Amino acid sequence: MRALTLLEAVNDAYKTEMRLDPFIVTFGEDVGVEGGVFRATTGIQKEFGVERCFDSILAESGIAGTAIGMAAAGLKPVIEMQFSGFAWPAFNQIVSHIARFRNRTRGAITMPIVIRMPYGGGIRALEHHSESYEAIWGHIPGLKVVIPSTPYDAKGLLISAIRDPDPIIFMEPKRVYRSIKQEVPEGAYTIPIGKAKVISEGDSLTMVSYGAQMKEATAAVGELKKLGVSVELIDLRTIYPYDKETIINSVKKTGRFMVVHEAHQTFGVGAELITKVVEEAFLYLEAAPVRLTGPDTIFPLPRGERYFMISTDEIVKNAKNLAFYSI
Amino acid sequence: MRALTLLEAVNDAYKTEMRLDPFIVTFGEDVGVEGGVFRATTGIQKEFGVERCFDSILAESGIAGTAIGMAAAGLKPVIEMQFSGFAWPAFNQIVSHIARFRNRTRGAITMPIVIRMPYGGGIRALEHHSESYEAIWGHIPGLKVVIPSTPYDAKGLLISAIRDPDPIIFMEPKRVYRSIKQEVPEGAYTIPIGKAKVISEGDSLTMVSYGAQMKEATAAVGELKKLGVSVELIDLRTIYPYDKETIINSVKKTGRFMVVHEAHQTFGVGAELITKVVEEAFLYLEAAPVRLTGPDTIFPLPRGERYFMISTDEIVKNAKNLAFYSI
Amino acid sequence: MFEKFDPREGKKLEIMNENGEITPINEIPLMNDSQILEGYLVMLKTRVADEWAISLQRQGRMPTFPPTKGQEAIPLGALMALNQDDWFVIAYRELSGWLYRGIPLRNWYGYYYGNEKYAHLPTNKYHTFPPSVPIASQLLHTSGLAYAEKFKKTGRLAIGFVGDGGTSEGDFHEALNFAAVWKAGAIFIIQNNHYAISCPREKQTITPTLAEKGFAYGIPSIQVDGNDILSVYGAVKMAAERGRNGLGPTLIEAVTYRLGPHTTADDPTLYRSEEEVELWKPKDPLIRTEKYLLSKELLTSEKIEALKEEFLAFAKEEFQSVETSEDPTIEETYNYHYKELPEIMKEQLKERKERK
Amino acid sequence: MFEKFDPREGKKLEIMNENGEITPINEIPLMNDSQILEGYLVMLKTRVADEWAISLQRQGRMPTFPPTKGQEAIPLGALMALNQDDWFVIAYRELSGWLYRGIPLRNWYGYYYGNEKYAHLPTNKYHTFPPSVPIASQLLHTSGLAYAEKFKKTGRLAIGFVGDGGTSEGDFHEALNFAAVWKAGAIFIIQNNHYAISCPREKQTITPTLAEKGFAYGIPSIQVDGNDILSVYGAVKMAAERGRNGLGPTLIEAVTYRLGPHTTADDPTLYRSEEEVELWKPKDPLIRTEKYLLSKELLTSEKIEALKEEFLAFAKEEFQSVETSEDPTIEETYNYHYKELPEIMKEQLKERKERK
Ligand SMILES: Cc1ncc(C[n+]2csc(CCOP(=O)(O)OP(=O)(O)O)c2C)c(N)n1
Ligand SMILES: Cc1ncc(C[n+]2csc(CCOP(=O)(O)OP(=O)(O)O)c2C)c(N)n1
Ligand SMILES: [Mg+2]
Ligand SMILES: [Mg+2]
Repeated sequence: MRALTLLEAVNDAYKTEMRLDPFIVTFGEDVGVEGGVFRATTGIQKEFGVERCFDSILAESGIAGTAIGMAAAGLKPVIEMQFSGFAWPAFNQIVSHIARFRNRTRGAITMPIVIRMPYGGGIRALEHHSESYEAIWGHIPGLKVVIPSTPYDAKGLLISAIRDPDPIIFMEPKRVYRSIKQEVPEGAYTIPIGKAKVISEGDSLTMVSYGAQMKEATAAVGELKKLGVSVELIDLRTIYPYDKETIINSVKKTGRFMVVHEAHQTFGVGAELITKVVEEAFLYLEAAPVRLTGPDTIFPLPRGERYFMISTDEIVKNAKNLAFYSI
Repeated sequence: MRALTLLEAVNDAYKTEMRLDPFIVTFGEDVGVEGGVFRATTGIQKEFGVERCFDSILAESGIAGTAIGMAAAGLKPVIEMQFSGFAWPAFNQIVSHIARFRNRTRGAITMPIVIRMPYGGGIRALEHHSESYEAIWGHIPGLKVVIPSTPYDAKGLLISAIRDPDPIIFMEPKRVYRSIKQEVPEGAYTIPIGKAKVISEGDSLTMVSYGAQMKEATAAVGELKKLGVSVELIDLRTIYPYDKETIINSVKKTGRFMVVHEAHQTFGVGAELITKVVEEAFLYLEAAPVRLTGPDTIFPLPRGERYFMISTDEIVKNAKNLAFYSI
Repeated sequence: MFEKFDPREGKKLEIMNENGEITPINEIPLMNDSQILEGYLVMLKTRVADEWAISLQRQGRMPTFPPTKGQEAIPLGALMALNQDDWFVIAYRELSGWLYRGIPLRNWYGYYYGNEKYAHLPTNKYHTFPPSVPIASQLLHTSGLAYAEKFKKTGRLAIGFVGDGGTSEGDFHEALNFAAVWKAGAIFIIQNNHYAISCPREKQTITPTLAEKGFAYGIPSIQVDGNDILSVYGAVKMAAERGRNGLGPTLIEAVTYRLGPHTTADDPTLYRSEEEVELWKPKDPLIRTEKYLLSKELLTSEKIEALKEEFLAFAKEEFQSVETSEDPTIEETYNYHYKELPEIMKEQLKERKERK
Repeated sequence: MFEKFDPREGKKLEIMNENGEITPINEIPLMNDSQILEGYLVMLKTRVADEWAISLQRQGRMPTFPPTKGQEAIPLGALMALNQDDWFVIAYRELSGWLYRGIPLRNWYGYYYGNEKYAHLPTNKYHTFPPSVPIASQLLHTSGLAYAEKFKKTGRLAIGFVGDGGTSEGDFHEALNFAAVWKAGAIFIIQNNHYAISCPREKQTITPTLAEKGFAYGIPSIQVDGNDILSVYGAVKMAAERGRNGLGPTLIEAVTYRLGPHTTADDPTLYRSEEEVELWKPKDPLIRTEKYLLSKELLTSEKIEALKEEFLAFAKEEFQSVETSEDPTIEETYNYHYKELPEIMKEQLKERKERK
């Protein structure tokens, strides 16, 4: 096995699947010759030809909208939005059509489209390059939303997404793109969409996170262990439809629940998960669930970005409070 | 005083303010000669001239995007999206610019823009004409989101919105447009944005709703009274920034909390409100909070729309269960 | 051939005039009499079905829907010039093409009646997209379809329809540019019926024609009399030849007039004069085709009356089948969001059924 | 006047050639020598400031930013043809116009350095919009500004900049159409630098020019040599006259070349050849203006060297003021979302400060 970065794992997933399925096409701004601004599609045009991997015109509505026609005619479009902050011009096509064709036509026309987009902050980027808007995508009926946190998961989840018969928003944590390497098997393997992963078992509290934030969450779990707090850490992996069962089962065991996500707070993913926990495990709760999230601010330009991000220390402190709280 | 429909109240608010402020302009598809497909702008072009009230080109991004330039140059654009389901082509301009100019320029360029849009179902409409996506708008930092439920509120809140120095998504419950009449004072009056309204005081449980759903909620409160359940019903009025204080104070009194909204469930407004209640009033809760919402489905075409809507009976039944639940 | 009809020079393709007289034009493919008759029958059926739907709406038996009266020649003439397996991507006013393609009238009625099951059109049979409500969005689907067929080397084309108002949306721009750059076999038809709800064509853009917008993408573009099925047919036939020869897309502006309201909820008297409507009535595509066929004795007034009755009976039957068919079950409103219903939605469904 | 330069006939406005030789064209407004000299000084300052920022980025002292090298003549020539209170709506590569307008260099540096306070440009002083990252979106702001000034009858215009790639976005289409229908005093400038990141101009659209897209909206449109400040100036001057006379918008495609990378994060060797870059180097707007001024003895090589040193010292100072200035406080990252900070955000701020 080779150790790959998350980006390389994405590239590997692409190539693995494109070798198996001649109808997969991928396009987006700069994905052809250059291999994408992050190089996720490096070498693909060369191996699979310009019909299957090409630069699109600079128009996101066009990218998503033409993918619809391609999907209806039997292709499998895997499209890239250069940054999640630039997916908005495509919002109408995604919400009004991609998410709806199966239901609108009662299954006659389906939309097996994967929409990849780098998301998230912490890389000192220009405006619009750092947002985390998974809650919006998750709120659109008809879409699935997947976020890997590691190279291994990225490959397995992207292959699952490509094989999935329904449209998937595949959000890639760009802060992780090149920051870690992990053993990634050659060839195809899948990771089920809609299933969370228990990263560490524990009984003091249940902590859910996902994407780039898993890094600090995982580090916090180690710190907390030293403090005698045993955390059941869950990587959500799929934002919608999320894996309620794994979360609820864990909370029933630990009695304490915490969500940590980079995205801002109000109407965010944390609210949904806490509400679900309250609905289904109220009587098990030994303390009010806690969400540790970004603030309701616009993601700041680089000199202010530290005010948005959530550190390992903050997670440790808040988790400790939660674990030792008694009514 | 005259009894007005909600639509007439909107029209009245427009005229009242446009007489006071010569820089208010309003435009959108069909708002000029025709007065809008719902007639919210009837008579405005005639009274204020074609420069201040006109049909826009059929292009929503254009409507929102040009409003930005107008606002920066000192006009006060009040724009109409013909239906909330057709606001998506404008999403990029709204999210990336309208919501962000004040922060981006640290106050040098501000966006005093009102974006009106009819929303919600129950009127046997064509596809895309029935959605309730307030949670998405509420999740965008930099926007305020307001939903009136009555003619009186519609006028007062719209006037407040027009005078507000920040951008406001003003969602009008089209099911209420012509369904009720209410006394509406002549001349200008305002209703504060960000404040909820306690519709009925009660001590059995706290119920929050808003928009068209207030009708069934109010009816349910009457029914519940007969059953000995005294409901504190709150009309949220502002989705963001919502009035936490009124809700929390009420829950601290009643110990039971319920949200009722037409919009679908996951990552919806209900999740946020319940989470906030849990965060701030956990020890006061005598039962798990309840959300009664639309399902995570696409709003069905007319023959199926009853499966989406929430009836008075359902509210009564669920509120009763909540009120009589004991741990 | 398209160069001879440069819309910027005020040229427009017109073959059959208001009096039903045909002036063939060299090199432009011409419908023969049996085709004209066939087309007429579909137009008449469309007209009758459309009017019946309006009367149903007035009776409260049909929700809001967009009548097609006056525009029947366009989708029909276009589809007659294409193959059954070329993709047909509609806005919401293309009933004549729908019927020509052999899609049951009940599916049209049923969709507007409000049941998604009627939009279940197997693509391998019909190659037709359901109505697209978000204006102009469907043109991008058209470009994508054309790309896919080029990719698969099937020779199939894709034809997409949009209104005059729809040309203002950003998606119009992007769709034409994508297709042009891809040299994809797409045909774009603007049904210029002079209004976008209440907004007249003149307020939508200041260019004398909509056709000339195509040149901004390097797309051959032509304006045709959209009330003349022969003009539409001829232009689409030539566009199809271009497309099948790998020469890329074509833009056709078909000039017509919406004789009815925008939808049954619309009141056109608010924004247009009775005189204007009167001016357009004699240009009605159905009437002029009728004139031609009568003059050629391919049809008689009696036959027409009989056909009208037959079509009305047919329309009534089709609607009845819709009206008496089962509403969707609650399960149906959940089950088609994903191939498999997610757990989260399953529970909502269960809760919903218990909630009552 | 614009008709004489119909881009569809392969015509392009060129006044000063690569050798710095000027061929005046009848009726086209011409810069005089003192203006050329003034322009040169700003171009040189821009070049030096830009290069200093690149070297700062290489030193790790500056985050990613988009260099402007090779394109200095366009925003500058444009603004020299306008008034100080005409609106200047930029994409993100218009440093020369920024400096000409009198906006401090530190604001440019500071914005890309990552502090919003540097984008606080009082509009009554500068009439300038901050960088707009979402491609082409700013053109709609331009149309809206022009509408507002027409509404207020101020006579002010609005000029908006976009790249070649940006012409493909739906917003380009909508912006031009809105301005045309409103007959608003907008001027749209395409900085065609031949690439949208790695995507060459030829893949963006198949029309020979980008200028000709303007005709789709009934907008007079012209292609100019964007490396010639005199051509840009002349075209914008004429466009401004149209605008101030209430004749509506103009579209100008200024043909240029990005001599540097797309941003400092970009590696142009992946998508373009060294030969191609070499071909464009002699066309550099700075060099040709220099040639002209030297030949006219309005400048000497020694003076240029002295100026470069002066500008470099200035750039260093400006950056230093940015680098040594305070980062935003946490309060500043909250306080500018609304006129008043909502309770909900106040509590988040409090919680955040306590959380550590
Ligand atoms: C994106 C979007 N915006 C607004 C609407 C509302 N709407 C429905 S039809 C229509 C006018 C369309 O005019 P045109 O394109 O000329 O087509 P016609 O109805 O005349 O056939 C409008 C504005 C919509 N359906 N989609
Ligand atoms: C809506 C949107 N999509 C994508 C991007 C990412 N992006 C930044 S610059 C750029 C290329 C722009 O090319 P062009 O318009 O030619 O301008 P240039 O950079 O060459 O000046 C792209 C795709 C963006 N900023 N906004
Ligand atoms: Mg029309
Ligand atoms: Mg460029």
